Amino acid sequence: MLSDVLLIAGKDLRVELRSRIALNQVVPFALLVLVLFGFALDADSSTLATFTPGLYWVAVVLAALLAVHRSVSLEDGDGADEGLLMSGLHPASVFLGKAVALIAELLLLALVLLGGVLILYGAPVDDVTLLLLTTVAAVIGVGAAGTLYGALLSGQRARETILPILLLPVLAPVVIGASRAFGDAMGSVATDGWSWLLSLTGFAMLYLAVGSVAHGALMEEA
Amino acid sequence: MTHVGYLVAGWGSAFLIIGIYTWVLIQRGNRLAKRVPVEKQRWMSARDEAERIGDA
Amino acid sequence: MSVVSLRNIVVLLGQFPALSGATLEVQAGESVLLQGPNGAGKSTLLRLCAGLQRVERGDGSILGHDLHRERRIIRRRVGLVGHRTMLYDDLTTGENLRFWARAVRATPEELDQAIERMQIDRRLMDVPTRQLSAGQRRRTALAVAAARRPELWLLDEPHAGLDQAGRDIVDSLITDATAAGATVLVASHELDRVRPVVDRQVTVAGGLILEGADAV
Amino acid sequence: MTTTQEVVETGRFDTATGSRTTRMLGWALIVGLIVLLWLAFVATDPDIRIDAASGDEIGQFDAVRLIYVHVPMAIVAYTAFTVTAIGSVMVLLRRSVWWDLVAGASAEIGAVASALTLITGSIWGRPIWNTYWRWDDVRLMTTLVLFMLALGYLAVRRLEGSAESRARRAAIVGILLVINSIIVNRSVEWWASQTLHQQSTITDAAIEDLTLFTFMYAIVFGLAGYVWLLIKGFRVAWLERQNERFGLVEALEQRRAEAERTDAVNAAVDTGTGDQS
Repeated sequence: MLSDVLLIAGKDLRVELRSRIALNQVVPFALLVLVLFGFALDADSSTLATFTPGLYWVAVVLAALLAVHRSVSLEDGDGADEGLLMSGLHPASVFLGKAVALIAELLLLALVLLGGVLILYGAPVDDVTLLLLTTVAAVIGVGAAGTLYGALLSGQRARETILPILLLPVLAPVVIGASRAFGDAMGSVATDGWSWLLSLTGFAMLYLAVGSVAHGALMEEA
Repeated sequence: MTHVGYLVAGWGSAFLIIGIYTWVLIQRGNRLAKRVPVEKQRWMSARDEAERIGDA
Repeated sequence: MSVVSLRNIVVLLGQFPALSGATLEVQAGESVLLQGPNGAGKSTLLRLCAGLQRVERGDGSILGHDLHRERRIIRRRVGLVGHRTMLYDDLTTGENLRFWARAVRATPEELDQAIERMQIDRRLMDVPTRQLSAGQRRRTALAVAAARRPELWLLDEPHAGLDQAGRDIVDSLITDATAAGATVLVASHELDRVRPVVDRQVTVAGGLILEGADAV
Repeated sequence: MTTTQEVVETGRFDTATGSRTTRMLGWALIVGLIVLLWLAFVATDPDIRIDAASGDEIGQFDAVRLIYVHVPMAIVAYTAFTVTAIGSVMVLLRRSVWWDLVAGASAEIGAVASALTLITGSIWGRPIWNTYWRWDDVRLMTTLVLFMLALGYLAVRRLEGSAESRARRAAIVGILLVINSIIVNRSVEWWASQTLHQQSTITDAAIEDLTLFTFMYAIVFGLAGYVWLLIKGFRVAWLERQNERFGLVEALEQRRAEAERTDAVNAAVDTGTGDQS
């Protein structure tokens, strides 16, 4: 089971390493979003610092949409999705493997962006542990939900347009929770960031579980 | 009566939207019913529930 | 034992009945050529036998497993080589082969034998799959299928794109598979080439199986 | 239950999705609507109270009459999505076509009702809260996200694929619809610790007897309207499904006829007069 998960994750990451889509397109896109927020919200750095948590997570979620799309589309190249169906790998392994690869990519993206907001927006950091743990928990949630809803749309021509409609409302609680926890960690909001971190962890666990169970039904042929 | 404008807007939008939805639904039904044989239109009979997805 | 057993199978692609009541019995160790015009339903028939198509009407079993309820098991036990090679364009040939071999639980030795069998040039191992020619891709796909040692081979125009040597390999693959007790269904337009290596041929047309004459 | 055969023979029902049940319910709804409008606009008094301290008139005045449409819509929306979730579970457990169609029809009504909940709520909020929209209100936010989730669900129902795979995908999204809205509700509640919403309008002691009755009546009326729309929606969905399958026999015959032509060609091949390979 674990080796199957790693096999799929390794395959996805290797494809990413070869094509460099996430690194060369998704990360720059997310950074551009940050820069545009800066333009839109005026150069007043105190405003930017206040809104950093929210802007940061909106940028992450937008970029995650692209990453999810890429994660799904690399399966429908030359019938590879059918190959996986015929391989006899357990659907839960395939789901977890794809989720692990996506989460790894998103984690890299989130860390680059974190550096971006710290430099560009000049956001202060009070609690590094909370900041990093929140990032990990939220990214796992986004990656798991993204893989699940991505699998739902595999092989669909209208995928690009339906994915945001489906995924963004689902990710709304992650944006709320992660922004609050970041707010606490950056000292801009008086809230208990650790309890938000706990709820983000719950969200991530829930979607990993639901995805593992549901993926078998979604992988079935159209 | 106070707030007449709000009342008209609120109740009016409810009537309008539900009205349009109902009308579209009935039109769709009428159009489809002409193309489906009558014996397939046994409304809510017990047999419908027995059908499973994938049955012929 | 009947490896392929189909009775009045109807398969719909959208609204279109690709198979309109196909009936076919194939015994273990038999090799059968499916011939017929384009759009006759040959590919759909092979995909059906691979457990990739939902059956609209009719009954059937593949390797003793029911086509309605046990398609997951069927998929694991057959080797399908179709128009789509199921390879990742961004990976190299070697990476593709190793990934799929591990996914289908083939040992490295089985994979090596399969590569040998298909005579895949070892120098191609580090070349991205997207740069391969159609014939090289086909050989790679055949090697993946061979590595899993399927009990039922489903070959959809296996000669397409292959050179003379590749075609000979496919022919010997069919004879060797049946000699080893496996069953082969092969759809092809290369009748003169395939007829000598199969036990019998059937004609597929209009989504039906028209039983043909026994092989010459 | 009237069969369609009888309907056609007697010509008693003019619409294709109509039956005795829907027809009678429909007339009851029209009468009920007139009663509702009379109750809501004529019989009940506006909400005017006298502030004990200043002696000023306070309350919602006539804007309270918007509640008679807003709250039933909210209850219909939540009922509809609950039915969708139940239907989705039944689809996954029993592969039931019937429940798949019910779930889809119910979600459509739920989307309409939740949109109207938001619209009427905003219109009511403007004079009462002095704003169309409150970001810190749990019910507003939950309903909004629920509406967007419902749009996603309806989009999934229209994806390509066989009826079976569409039903399965929709069922998974339908179950997640409820899970997600619970998560959203919890997180917004936590996020916005305060709410402007009247905690419970119904149990408010100041509410008059007739107002309370009108309120209850409006909810029952809304649910009856939901049932009528659900029956209609189910029948339309059923017709759509039948329409997809209709013509299969004909299509099969056409398809099989191709085989005979090929047979003739084959005979020619065997006698060496032609080659089609």
